Amino acid sequence: MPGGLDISMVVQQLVNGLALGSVYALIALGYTMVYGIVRLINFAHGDIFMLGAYYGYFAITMFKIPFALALPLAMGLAAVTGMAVERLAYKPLRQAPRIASLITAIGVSLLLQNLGLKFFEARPRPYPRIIPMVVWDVGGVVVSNVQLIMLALAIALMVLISLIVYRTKIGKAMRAVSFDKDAARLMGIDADMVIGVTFALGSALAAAGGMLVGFYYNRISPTMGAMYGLKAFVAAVVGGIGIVPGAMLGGLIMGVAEVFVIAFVSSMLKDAIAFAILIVILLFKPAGLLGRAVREKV
Amino acid sequence: MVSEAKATVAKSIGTRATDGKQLTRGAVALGGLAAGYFLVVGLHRAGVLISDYYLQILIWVGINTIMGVSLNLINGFTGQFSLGHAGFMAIGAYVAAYMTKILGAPFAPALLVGGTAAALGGLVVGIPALRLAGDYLAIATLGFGEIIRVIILNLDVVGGPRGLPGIPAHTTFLWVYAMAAATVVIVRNLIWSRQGRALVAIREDETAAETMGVDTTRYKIMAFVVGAFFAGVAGGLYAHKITFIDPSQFDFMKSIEALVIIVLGGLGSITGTVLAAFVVTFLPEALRAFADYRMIIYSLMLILMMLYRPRGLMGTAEFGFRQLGLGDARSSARDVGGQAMGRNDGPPPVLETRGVCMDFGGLRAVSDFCMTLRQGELVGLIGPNGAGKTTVFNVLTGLSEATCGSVHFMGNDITRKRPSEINDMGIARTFQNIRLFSNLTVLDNVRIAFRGERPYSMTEAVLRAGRYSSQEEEICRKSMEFLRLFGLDDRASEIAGKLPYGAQRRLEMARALATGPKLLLLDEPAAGMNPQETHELLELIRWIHERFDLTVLLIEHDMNLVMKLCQRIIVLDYGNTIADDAPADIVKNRRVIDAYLGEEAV
Amino acid sequence: MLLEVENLHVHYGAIHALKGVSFSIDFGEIVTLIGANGAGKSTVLRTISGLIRPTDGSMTYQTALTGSSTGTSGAGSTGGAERQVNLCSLPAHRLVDLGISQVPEGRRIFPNLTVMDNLELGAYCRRDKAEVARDFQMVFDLFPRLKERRAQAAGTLSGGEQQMLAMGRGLMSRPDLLLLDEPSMGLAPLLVREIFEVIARINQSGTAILLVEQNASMALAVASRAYVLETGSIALQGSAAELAKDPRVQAAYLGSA
Amino acid sequence: MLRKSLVLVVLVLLIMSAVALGAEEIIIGLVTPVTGDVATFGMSVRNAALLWEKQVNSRGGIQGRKVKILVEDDKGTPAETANAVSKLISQSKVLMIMGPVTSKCANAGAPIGQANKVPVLTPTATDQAVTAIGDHVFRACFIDPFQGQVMSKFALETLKAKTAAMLYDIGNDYTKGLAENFKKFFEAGGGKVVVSETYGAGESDFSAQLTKIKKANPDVLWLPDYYNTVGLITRQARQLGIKKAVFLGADGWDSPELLPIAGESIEGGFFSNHFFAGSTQPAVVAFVRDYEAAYKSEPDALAALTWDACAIAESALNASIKKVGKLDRAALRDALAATRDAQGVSGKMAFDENRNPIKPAVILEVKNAKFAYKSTINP
Repeated sequence: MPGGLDISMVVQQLVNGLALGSVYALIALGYTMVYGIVRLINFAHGDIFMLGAYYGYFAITMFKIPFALALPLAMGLAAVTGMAVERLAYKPLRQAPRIASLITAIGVSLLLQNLGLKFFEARPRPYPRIIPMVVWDVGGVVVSNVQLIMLALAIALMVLISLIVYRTKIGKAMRAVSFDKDAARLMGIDADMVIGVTFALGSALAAAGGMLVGFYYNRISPTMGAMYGLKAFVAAVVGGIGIVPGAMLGGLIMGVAEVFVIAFVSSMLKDAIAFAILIVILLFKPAGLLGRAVREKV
Repeated sequence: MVSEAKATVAKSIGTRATDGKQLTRGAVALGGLAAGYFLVVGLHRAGVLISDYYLQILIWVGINTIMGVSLNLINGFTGQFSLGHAGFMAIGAYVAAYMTKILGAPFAPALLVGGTAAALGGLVVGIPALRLAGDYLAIATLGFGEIIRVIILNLDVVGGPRGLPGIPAHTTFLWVYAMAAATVVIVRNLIWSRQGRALVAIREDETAAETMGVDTTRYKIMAFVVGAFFAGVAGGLYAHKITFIDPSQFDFMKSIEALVIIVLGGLGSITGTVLAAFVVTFLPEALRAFADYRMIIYSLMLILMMLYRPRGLMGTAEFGFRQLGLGDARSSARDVGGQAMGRNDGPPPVLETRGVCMDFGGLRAVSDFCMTLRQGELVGLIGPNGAGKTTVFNVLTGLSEATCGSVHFMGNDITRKRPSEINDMGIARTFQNIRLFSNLTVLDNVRIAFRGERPYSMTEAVLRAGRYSSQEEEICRKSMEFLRLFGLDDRASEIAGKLPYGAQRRLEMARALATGPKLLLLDEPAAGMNPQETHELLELIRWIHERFDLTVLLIEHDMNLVMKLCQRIIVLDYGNTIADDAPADIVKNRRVIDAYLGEEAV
Repeated sequence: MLLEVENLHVHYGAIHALKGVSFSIDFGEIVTLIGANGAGKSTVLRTISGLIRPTDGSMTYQTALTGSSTGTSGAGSTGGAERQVNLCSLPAHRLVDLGISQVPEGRRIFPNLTVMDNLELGAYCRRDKAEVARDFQMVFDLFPRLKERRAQAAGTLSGGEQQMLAMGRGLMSRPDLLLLDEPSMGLAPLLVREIFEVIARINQSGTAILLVEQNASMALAVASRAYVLETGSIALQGSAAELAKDPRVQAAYLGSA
Repeated sequence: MLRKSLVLVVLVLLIMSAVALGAEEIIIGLVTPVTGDVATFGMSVRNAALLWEKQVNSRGGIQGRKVKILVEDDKGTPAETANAVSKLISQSKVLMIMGPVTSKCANAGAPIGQANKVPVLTPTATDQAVTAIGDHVFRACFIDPFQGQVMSKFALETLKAKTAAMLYDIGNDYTKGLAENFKKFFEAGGGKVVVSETYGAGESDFSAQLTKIKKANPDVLWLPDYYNTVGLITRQARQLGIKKAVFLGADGWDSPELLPIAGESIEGGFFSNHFFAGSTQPAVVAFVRDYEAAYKSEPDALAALTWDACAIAESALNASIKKVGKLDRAALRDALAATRDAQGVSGKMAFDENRNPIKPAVILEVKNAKFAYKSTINP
């Protein structure tokens, strides 16, 4: 066994980390969009991710819909779910203290998870094989086609979301609503509609993430959302919550950091070190890596 | 107006009456507590209503009450969003269990050491709170909670992931009941004290609190330490009840549970917390009949409760912060002046800035600002919007640190001092956009600012002993006198944020003066006032200037006011001082006319 | 009348903020609402623009059927191509389409967006791109300083520039009725005059203006009619020139007692 | 009208009291997670227990007494377990407790049974500490050291392995216990554990750990987790190019879900188990057939262990009622401790002096996408 670091191992771990990070990034994108617009840590987001995975699962296995159609279908259904959750559980609390909607978000998260346990059954399910897995061995570094698809899809969706947020009219409306809802209304922007659209977009992304996770790891379960949700949320904060490229960056950093801690420090301390990194980043960049600390005007 | 005043008097009499009966009230409370205990234990012994099962649930209720009340101190009262409370509970549980099980220590010291260890954890976790706020603080504390859990997971002395079984079952209903009652009383006493007001001030407006002399660093850490201590005690009680602990029992969901309790009960309401602890503990048990659907129904009910009571079951109901007497109406205002008055023996320059400049990301907001204020001067600082006037105030009060140059106050360099230290030394200010503690009463706004000499300690506050009563009475009396000077005494028990605009401006000045300053900085006091109000303000500033022997520096756009009031005017434009002269000369100054006044004003 | 408000009542919880306020604005007029702090001036504006729901009363607005883009030219015409709308039942975002635009108190610009983005948001409801481009020019003519700073983040502007931006943004929807809430608040004397000059110019192009202002002397100088609001009800009303001479107004709001 | 209904009420009451007098029901409390993260395990346990309840009652009960199982959810958390156990004992007055399912919950729940002198029989809690709680606590499964020993012996002797790697869940007492014991016996037998890696609950990406394991190139890879995680690991291991290592596991592997999740990656792996579902022994055949008929799926290890526990309980109930002629917790405890040859799916079972079962283990191989019998190892 050769000692010390070797390059192929480092590269391999980087590949592993990027693949994991792209899943975090996809979920973090949704977190960040929702947070950006209503300043709500949407704890239910991880569970929408889980629902998305199941929507895709049932579409493919029960209704025999091909993957290319099942993906947009699951994304659409998740979007509707996300909007419904917003309308029923968050919108009535828009004038209430922010922490009240945080608690309903926790409630919705518990609700979706328990509904999942009851109606999707508690047992984890193997995900249908959609594309044959191809594995390439490049100089001792193993890369699979699914890893590449995940990374590519995460980047593509991030670019798409960035384009929507920074280049389109609805995106401008989103940013306006996120700064000042009342002022946006005075511009003729239907703030409720814009918030609904944001939830829909974020939820659709989560569903895409859910299907990819099912596809890549070949297992989905009703409780899968909790852990991914928490990690992705941390990723969104690391990148600077509310900032679209920040979510991507944060997700990839979380993924790579976790993998490198396992590879070169200790797998036992993985989560402790991941959170320690988070705290250190926040102490030096209190608004996340890409976030700009807003100076309070006195 | 008259009826309002009457109501306040009635209230003040009412509270004074209860004050007088404090001893009796304490006895009644104690009696009630004892009766509650004997009722529960009696019913349990007799086997009526309360079986072992229900007694056990009541024990969880008690433990959750301690968790909730202690988190409420951090989250509800101090406004620091913490998601790591389970971490403190874990420390307390493990340390206490280690002591009794492995070292064979008795229960009481084990609980105490567990709580102390958790308090140390609170000290560490409190540190990020000094830099972070809101959701970011929440994430950092969540991270700490998880780190604590992972560390325990890797500690084989306490069983790692397998946990620690066979912990002696010391926790009885009496223990939990007594500790919960103690927690409630101590936190309540703490909240209704000088220290508690400082905590609430931080929640309401950290910047304003800091400039009113509240050492926010110290008080935030105090909140975390005290909160963590009780969470640690709750952990110790929990461990010795369940007799088996493992790291998964103190995961993120446990912190969430504590959060749910305080939000459901009402942030900032202790009685609400107790009620919610009962609901949150009992509800899943009551739903056992629904088997698989139990958690579905539980989460639905949680959502519905929040939708229908978004401010919690109790809101902040039990708190008015007006439980103390309102002071003696006849005592002369002169005492206050004397108390607040600065010594008059210093050398003439009170404040001196030397070459102060201030950059914001490459933009120079203030450059080479030199100014000398002499004892008793009344100076105006004017200039176009964006000229750097407020920035100068922020540098003087320590809210912004000057990029270069230095500030000297009464011969001391205060350039790098914290706002609260600067306030302690004798500089107070008001804000352009009024920053009152707007959810608190008028009286409390002033009380927060008040500091006597040798203020009573936290222990005295908690025990309601020593200097506590006499000082509280004193603070209250003097605060009322201040309010009277500003014509606000008949509104003492109103919520500050609901006062009319002019009254808010006056209250902000009263609050600033209550800190006993030698130099008062007023940032656009006349903004949004009509001519009549402005005129009254002019008289008021003149009067307090005289009365408290103050030096005053004033930012204002209302030239009428500035010209009539100030002995000297400094004009800033784009960060540069373009004039420093007597009012009569300022209006003739060409540069000032071009940059600020415009032709017609002359 | 362009806007007719009758017997408007607003409650904030238990507080009765407006107690039956009635007033009107005709096409092309500047009407000012003056009063002490807390009298309810801002509440009136926020109720008109739909941010607050009245508990009682009516707000009738005349609109040209051809849409707001012809609003300015339609000023003063009372032809048949109009319809009446009751504003009480409309959500805030629908009012812009009807030709009502509010410049809120405290400016409320979008600080992280550029000046251009802010102005574009003002034209959010419009689809006539060419006309919008013309209006950019119009705003830059009114406020040359905004043109210099068009690519800057709005939050970095000085207070006066932010007020200009807020007004420019309000004009980008080409309103028939512009609601201005305390435009001179916290501004240096030089700027206050500049802002009032612009208000007069905006009005000259035909836009009706409802001006809520603390600075009563300036407001009365620029307005044609005025209402004095005291603790939630109209205390005095009349032409601006008359009110400026009224001893009660002089004592309470003009500071020349 | 009134009289008619009165008569009816009296009649109903009479019948009810007659039934109650005739033979007191045997009330057994079952504590198992039917909500929460580990509900999938709890469901299997509940399924098997309720199947037994139905069968035993259709056989006429035990000594003429009907069995009634009261299921209480423990959500997989210790605090809820304490409540569930306490409720069953003080409210429902159960004769005995079956469960809890996980070791954590058992550690929190069993002391309450012990304190109230109610026998507790956990089907599945493998942590050694559980039965050490007291003389009223029994279990139907292997303890951690046994399976670790069985599989390390198998690796050393049958597979002739020299080096081993292990990958387990750091937060899970079951997998950690198995990992530690495998290491202990494997190294005592002359092998060497070259890499030991961990992960956390709920994770599904193991590529970083597996990359390290690949570099160490061990002969066997010890994966002592449940099927739902093991399937992911083996799949990712093969993808990353771990070709040589033979996968080894324990009873957690036993589930019909393992094969669809793992796919062909798990081919050639071995694991220890309580029974072989394809066995021709009549007890096994009947159990598998009835379970499939009732629940439309094959029983997993948890269901099998619960079935074993039910068999133990049935034999002890029989013996105790025969002896004292009534339902009595103390007699039941003694009868449980004296269990000799209770017939479950794992064969004949007895308890040692620590109230742990003495029963053989089978080793199964994954072959052609099916579990195949390899060997039986007696304790």
